[in-house]
Amino acid sequence: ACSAGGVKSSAAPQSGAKTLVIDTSFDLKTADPGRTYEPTGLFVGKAVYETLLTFDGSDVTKPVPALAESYTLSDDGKVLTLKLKQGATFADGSPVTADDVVFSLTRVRDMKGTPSFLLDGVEVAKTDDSTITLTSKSPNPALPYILPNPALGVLNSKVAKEHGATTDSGDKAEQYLNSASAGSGPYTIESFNLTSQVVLKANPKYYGTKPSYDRVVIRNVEAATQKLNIQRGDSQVALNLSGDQVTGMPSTLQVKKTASANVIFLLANQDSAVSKATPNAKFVEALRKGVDYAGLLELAGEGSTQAPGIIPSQLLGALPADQAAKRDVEGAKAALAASGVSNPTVKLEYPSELTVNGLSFQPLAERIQANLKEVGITVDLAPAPVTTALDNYRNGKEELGLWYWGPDYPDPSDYLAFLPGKLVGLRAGWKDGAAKDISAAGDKAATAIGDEARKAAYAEVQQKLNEGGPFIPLIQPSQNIVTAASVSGLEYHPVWTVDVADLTAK
Amino acid sequence: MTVSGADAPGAAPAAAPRGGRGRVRRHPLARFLLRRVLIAILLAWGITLVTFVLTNLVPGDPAAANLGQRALGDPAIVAQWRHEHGLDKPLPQQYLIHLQGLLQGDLGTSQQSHRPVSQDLAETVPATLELAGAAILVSLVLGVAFGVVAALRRDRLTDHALRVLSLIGISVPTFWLALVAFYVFFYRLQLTPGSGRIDPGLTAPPPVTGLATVDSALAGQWDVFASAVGHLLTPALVLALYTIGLLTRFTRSAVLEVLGQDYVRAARAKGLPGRVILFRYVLRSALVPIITVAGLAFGSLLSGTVLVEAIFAWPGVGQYAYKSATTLDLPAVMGVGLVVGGVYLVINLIVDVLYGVIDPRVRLQ
Amino acid sequence: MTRRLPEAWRQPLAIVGGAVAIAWLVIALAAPWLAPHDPLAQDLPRLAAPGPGHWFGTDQLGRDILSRVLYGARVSIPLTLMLVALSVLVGGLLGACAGYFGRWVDETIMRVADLVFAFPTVILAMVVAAALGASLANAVLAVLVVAWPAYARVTRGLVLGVREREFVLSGRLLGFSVWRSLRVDVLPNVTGPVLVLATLDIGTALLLLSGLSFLGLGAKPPSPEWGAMVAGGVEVFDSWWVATFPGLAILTVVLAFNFLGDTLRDALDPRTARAIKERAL
Amino acid sequence: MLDITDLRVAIGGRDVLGGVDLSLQQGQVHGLAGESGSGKTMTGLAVLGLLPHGARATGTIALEGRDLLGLPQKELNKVRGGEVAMVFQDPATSLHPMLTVGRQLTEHMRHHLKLGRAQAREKAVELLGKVRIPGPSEAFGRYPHQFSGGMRQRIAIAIALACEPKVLIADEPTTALDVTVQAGILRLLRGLCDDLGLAVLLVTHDLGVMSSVADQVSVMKDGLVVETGPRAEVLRSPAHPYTRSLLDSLPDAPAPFAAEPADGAAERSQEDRRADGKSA
Amino acid sequence: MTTLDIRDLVVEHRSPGRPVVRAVAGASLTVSPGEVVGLVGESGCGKSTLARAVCGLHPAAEGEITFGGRQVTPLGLRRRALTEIQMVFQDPYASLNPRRRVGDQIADGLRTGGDTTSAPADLLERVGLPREFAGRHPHEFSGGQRQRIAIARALAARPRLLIGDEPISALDASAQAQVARLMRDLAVDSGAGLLFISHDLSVVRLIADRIAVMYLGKIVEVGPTEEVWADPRHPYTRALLGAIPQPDGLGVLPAELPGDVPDPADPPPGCRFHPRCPHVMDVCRVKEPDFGPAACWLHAPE
Ligand SMILES: Nc1ncnc2c1ncn2[C@@H]1O[C@H](COP(=O)(O)OP(=O)(O)OP(=O)(O)O)[C@@H](O)[C@H]1O
Ligand SMILES: Nc1ncnc2c1ncn2[C@@H]1O[C@H](COP(=O)(O)OP(=O)(O)OP(=O)(O)O)[C@@H](O)[C@H]1O
Ligand SMILES: [Mg+2]
Ligand SMILES: [Mg+2]
Repeated sequence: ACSAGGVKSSAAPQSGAKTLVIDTSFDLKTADPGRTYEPTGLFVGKAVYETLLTFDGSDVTKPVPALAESYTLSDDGKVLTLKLKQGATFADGSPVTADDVVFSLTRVRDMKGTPSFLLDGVEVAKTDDSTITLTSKSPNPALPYILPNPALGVLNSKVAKEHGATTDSGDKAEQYLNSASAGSGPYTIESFNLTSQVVLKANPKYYGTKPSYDRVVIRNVEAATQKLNIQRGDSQVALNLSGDQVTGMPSTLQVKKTASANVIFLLANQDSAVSKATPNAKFVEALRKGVDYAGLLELAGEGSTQAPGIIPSQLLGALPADQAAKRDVEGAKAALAASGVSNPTVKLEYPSELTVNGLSFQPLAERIQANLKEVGITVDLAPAPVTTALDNYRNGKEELGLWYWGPDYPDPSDYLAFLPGKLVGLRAGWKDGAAKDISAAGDKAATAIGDEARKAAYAEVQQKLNEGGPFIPLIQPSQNIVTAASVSGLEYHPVWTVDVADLTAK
Repeated sequence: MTVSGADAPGAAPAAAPRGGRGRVRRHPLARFLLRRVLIAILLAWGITLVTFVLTNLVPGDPAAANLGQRALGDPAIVAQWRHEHGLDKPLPQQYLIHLQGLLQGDLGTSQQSHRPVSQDLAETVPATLELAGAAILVSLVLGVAFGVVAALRRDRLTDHALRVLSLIGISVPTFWLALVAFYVFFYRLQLTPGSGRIDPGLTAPPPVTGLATVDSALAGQWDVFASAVGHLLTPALVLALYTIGLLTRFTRSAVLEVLGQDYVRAARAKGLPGRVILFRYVLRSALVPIITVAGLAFGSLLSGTVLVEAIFAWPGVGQYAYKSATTLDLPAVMGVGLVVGGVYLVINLIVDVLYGVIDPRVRLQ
Repeated sequence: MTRRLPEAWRQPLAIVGGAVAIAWLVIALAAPWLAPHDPLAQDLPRLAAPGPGHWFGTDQLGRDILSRVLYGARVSIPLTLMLVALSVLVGGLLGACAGYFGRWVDETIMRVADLVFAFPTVILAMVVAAALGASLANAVLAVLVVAWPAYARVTRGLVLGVREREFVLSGRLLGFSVWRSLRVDVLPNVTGPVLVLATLDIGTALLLLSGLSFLGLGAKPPSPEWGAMVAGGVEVFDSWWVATFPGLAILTVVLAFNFLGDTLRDALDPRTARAIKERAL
Repeated sequence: MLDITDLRVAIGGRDVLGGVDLSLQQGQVHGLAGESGSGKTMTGLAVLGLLPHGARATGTIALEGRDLLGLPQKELNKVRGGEVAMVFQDPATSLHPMLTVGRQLTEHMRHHLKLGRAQAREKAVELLGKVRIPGPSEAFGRYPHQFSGGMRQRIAIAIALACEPKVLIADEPTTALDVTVQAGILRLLRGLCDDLGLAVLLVTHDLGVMSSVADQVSVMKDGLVVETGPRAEVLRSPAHPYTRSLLDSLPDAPAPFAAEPADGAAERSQEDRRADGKSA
Repeated sequence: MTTLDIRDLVVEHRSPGRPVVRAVAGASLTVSPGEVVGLVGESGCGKSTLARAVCGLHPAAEGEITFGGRQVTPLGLRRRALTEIQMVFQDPYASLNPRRRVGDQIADGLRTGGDTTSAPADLLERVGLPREFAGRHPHEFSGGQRQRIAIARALAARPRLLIGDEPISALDASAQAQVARLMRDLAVDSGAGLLFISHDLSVVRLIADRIAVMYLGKIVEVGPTEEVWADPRHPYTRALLGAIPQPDGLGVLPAELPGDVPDPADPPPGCRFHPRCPHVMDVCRVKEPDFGPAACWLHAPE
């Protein structure tokens, strides 16, 4: 069936081409930016698509221009105006236009894919060929922080439409976008396999600085194997090593340990129909004082930090480290006694196979179980596959839950979900009106404008949450990235982990 | 009165050999195949039903596994997602729709990968078949050889040693062995290549069969071929250890049993050399039970891949099945069930055909 | 068979197997007295290499692996034995009915068994375990679902052989009811080989069970189940002792029962041995 | 021709044969009778060196002066099939079910006699004709299961005769067959013995069979030959009490329908009486 | 009267993937109380099938079997009502349950026969075994002893008809005649009929009052034993008798019957024996002789 052999050579790698091998445990469902929301998907999306704004390196406090060369937010925080950069081109050489931007953003919002909430209630309009306005119904100071999300990458609308892209749920372009790229990023997709590997190649038509590596192979590899691979030189980057796994790495490898923006927390259900013990405020206090935070940090490894509040340390409004809870066994026992609950037995549910930054929930849960036993609280562990566990979590049926929250966008407003009656609050059985003062503090924070005001408002929300809320923030595990000596320029980013284009070969 | 045959008493005029005469009947092979196909269809239907019922027994909601935490909070998105995947219909109707799709050759769309399940399977199944096929090949060669040696050296040291070794082979937990092998050979001794099917620096050959070794050989990419073989070696051996042990035990007893048969004694009484007796008389008969077991063993190899693939990052159907089962990806689980059940049936069919090839009693009814 | 048993016991492998199996049973019974530490206490240094005080090292949570391995015997061995007993019971009864009654009973039972056979065991067990939720009890149930057909097949084959034996017919001719015939004439004559098969299968069952736990579908933490312990060791490759010792525990138990079963099978008379062989171990 | 003296066989420490003496003559059928387990089969197997795993044999088995017990394997292989051949009891199991009759007939011919394929085939077809298999050339390509029991035993005899052996050991060649078929096989054996001058050792427990074809008769009990002599003598006036008890236990029946020579078969049986005269 | 009456019985074996085998193809036979009937024929001619059909172990495809006027019904899932017919099987090693004491197995028979007065040991005595054997397991006995025990068990049920399906053919020559005689005596003494199946004519001759000769599913000749023995009329009976080698020390080779029993799945047309018959006539090839006592055109009734 093979015809002439002349064409074959094009499949073989050109000599001198630089290949970078990245090992990661895949959490990947698609390469369609309008649907992607998983870490690996965002990682790929960042390399293949460009967004209007972005962040510089790992600094998430200030959005910087990308496809848009500048932006202004109106004083009421409702209208964001962006000026498009000239000269940007897609992988097929055609220019990036305001129409492409409008189409892409509208598509994300109206297709009702996973990331559509990012633009909930945001109207996208083109004022002229180089100006875009985004209008929200209520003040939306977070919008500039939302726009860098790779899910909001700009598609080549012409190509996408040819392959079935529409701005409603009838969109059919995913198939195509999983095999090719319609973006303007530094890389294009060479091959895409959800379960084994994704191969990127440098976009020859890229208008910006050419990336250092011509070819990037992203492989789906278990954390343990990632470690072996990188030590053997089989790969150059390993993304998901746990704290234990990076200890004792040979000096020839660079290990970058950064506290991730993921916060692991414990939730105690406030619904008395779900539990007799956990709605009791004193009982929650006993939990809070009973957990051995230092012990958990030990499990998570070097580089991880205790989370003082629900907002991770990188973000505006995070609580200072000295406000973190401390273990106090006697205090916990006292609180337990005061709660009036005797010989409590509670069920701790958590996703068994989930790992956050290479850290498995399993040992954490076992540690917490052991900690609370010392206090006099019996914890039954109820691990379940994510699917099953999520179901109970989402329906607010978990007595105790161990989960994590990663920022959808690096702005504290993302964390208002933890308030009573809100997304996560409801999962803890915390109904609207259950804690009026906390809700009020949240409303204040949501509308505060100006960094200082927002900082103070969010700090107050968290302090109140820590006093009377059902959540016990535990730790921010360390994101440990190991790279071969030959790779430099690596920065950890809380949203897309690593920007491949930043990496350079020494 | 006619007296016939009086002058040739022993000539046995009508004594045609049995089977030489007979009315025209439907060919036994055709009947056999028909029955097989009917059973296969029944089995396939059973598989869909079982997977459907099982996956719907799960307390979880597939939407939860497939949508982000934020999106889950938005009922509109959840409803939209459920509608897209037909989960808003009553269960029996969902099942019927699925069956209808199957009849049209459509395995449905995977909830996780958003791709046709058939496409996912087309990528993962060959990888697993390559692994399991290599393992069964290795086990057949080694297992049969060991078994024959053990039988011929019966009750001597070699036999005892092989017995202990084969029992160890069937006793080692595959998942543990995979771990140990990977740690020792790849990490400590740096002898074997790492995870995956080929070195990441190489470009995969154009898929023809889906088997990396065959495809690279077809494309004449010998560096890729070497890499593919190297990557295949350790997992295949790990997987094969159990079947090697099994086949060794089995071949030994099959050969011993045949050695005790009259016809072997008769062959020895004819003064034939031992080699001829072994290969022509003994192995031929022993092959029938051996291929039966090899067929069964192939099934257990497919199981074993689930445990081995994760450790060697082998992009096979085992990993896919694991992921699908834990994320309640109903179409994917059903697809895996059907394909794997199909493989089982095909293997059975091959075994049956081999019976016919080996044994004229089967072939000639 | 009974007469030949002593011969079987004279085999060195059977002795080794028997001794190891008994040792493990003793460990399972006496773990609380044998274990130097509380298997759940997280009070030792984490990931300490084997050494005095913790001869098998410690795991990620600072628990003593030796104690956990010893206690693990209390989790795995009784469950495995129970699992095999249940499989024998369910599979044996269904197989006996299929073989004895024939016709549609046989067809129905054996087609269902075929169905189960058509799935690779681990995948089916995985789906069942996932469907029922992860717990050891459910893992046992899952393995039961995939294990019974093997016994059903063997028992059916044996019963088919015995059913036409002349003493069974004689019984029927004397007016035995079907059930009496099954109970008095058929079942006692197939139990021997089925039990040998069961011994052979203890190993396989343990492998499956620990395999499921390895995949996270079996034992619930912090219970010291060996398969789950191996899984824990995967994450900390470098600390080889975490995965090695529980793995060796599985290996020795399985090996012991395989040694025993293998010898027993050799001691069986050839006819029943052949029937058993149909089911490749 | 073949002289067995003081043959002792022990299996696993147990004496199975305790000093057997037998002597076979060219052109004569030597019948070996005895109850089950008395060691008849073992005697036959010992001649060919085919004793079961773990057996030890002592004594001498002299084939024209050569002691077979002392022969190296290679030499013994030449004797097997080439000089001494054996036919086993059950024709259903003594032919390989998966090899054609022709193959089983020719392969030792080609090995011992170094014949070419075509030559061997020609000879095989001739042999099949000689043992009266209908359509010998088609039969050559068939498999054993396509033949009836009697035919299979004929084929087994043809295989045994293929390399023109001097001694044929037939271990209960008719026990598994019906009387009517048995008669044919017995006639065949007798004829071959007379025509080819074979020495035949016919193992049987049926004294009737013994009486109709054997020239010499030996009776075994518990691994020992208790009586040997010409047929008429042993069967009519047994010397050993065991032989007598064997004869007594038979239903003493007059020959049925006093030989009415109406059909050819009966005529033929009368002709064969000359065999009796010759041996007497 | 408790007479066994088999009329035009046809029994077929069906197995998947194979042609239907008419193992018994229209056979008629009667056995009266106190009478011993010997059934002889070559291997595969359908003797066992006939015997099993009489016990209800195979259903009759055509024809009927009655016993004392009652229809014999095939043995299904229900317990057997007609325990007045008992059978002794061929293989002594399979005829007793290896896991139960022989006394218990005989006691089953006693219970069936409603016999509350006899003990198993009494029956052992009747078949010539020591009383204390009742406590032993079957593996402690020789083939002949086992066969006696099987007879004892059958007799314990007080049958009106006893069937022996080659009960002696697996025994040593020395035991055969003894066991056969024992069986005859016990059956006749208890007033039961005996259908004795064997391929060994000389033993049948010893005990049978009448002989039936079967060929390829049909009974070709029936008659009083002495008559058949001395003056067989059917050519097949003649061949069968002529093939018996005599232990007379004379060296007479038995007569040979050419050919084999044809495949019962595909019997020859006309008289089933015609391809092997030395007296074959034209009529034999086309028309089946379906009359008795000798089903042969040579002896066709006028
Ligand atoms: N493989 C064996 N291992 C040990 N003993 C054996 C073996 N084969 C036979 N024997 C014993 O050797 C003795 C003689 O057996 P052999 O087969 O020669 O008897 P036979 O006279 O041929 O009997 P039959 O008439 O039953 O064929 C018997 O006591 C038997 O138990
Ligand atoms: N269960 C069965 N299924 C199919 N065919 C059978 C079955 N039992 C017997 N037959 C066939 O029916 C025919 C008669 O068998 P049957 O056993 O009645 O013969 P028999 O006269 O008892 O022979 P034997 O002397 O060998 O016991 C044979 O050709 C046999 O192959
Ligand atoms: Mg013998
Ligand atoms: Mg019979």
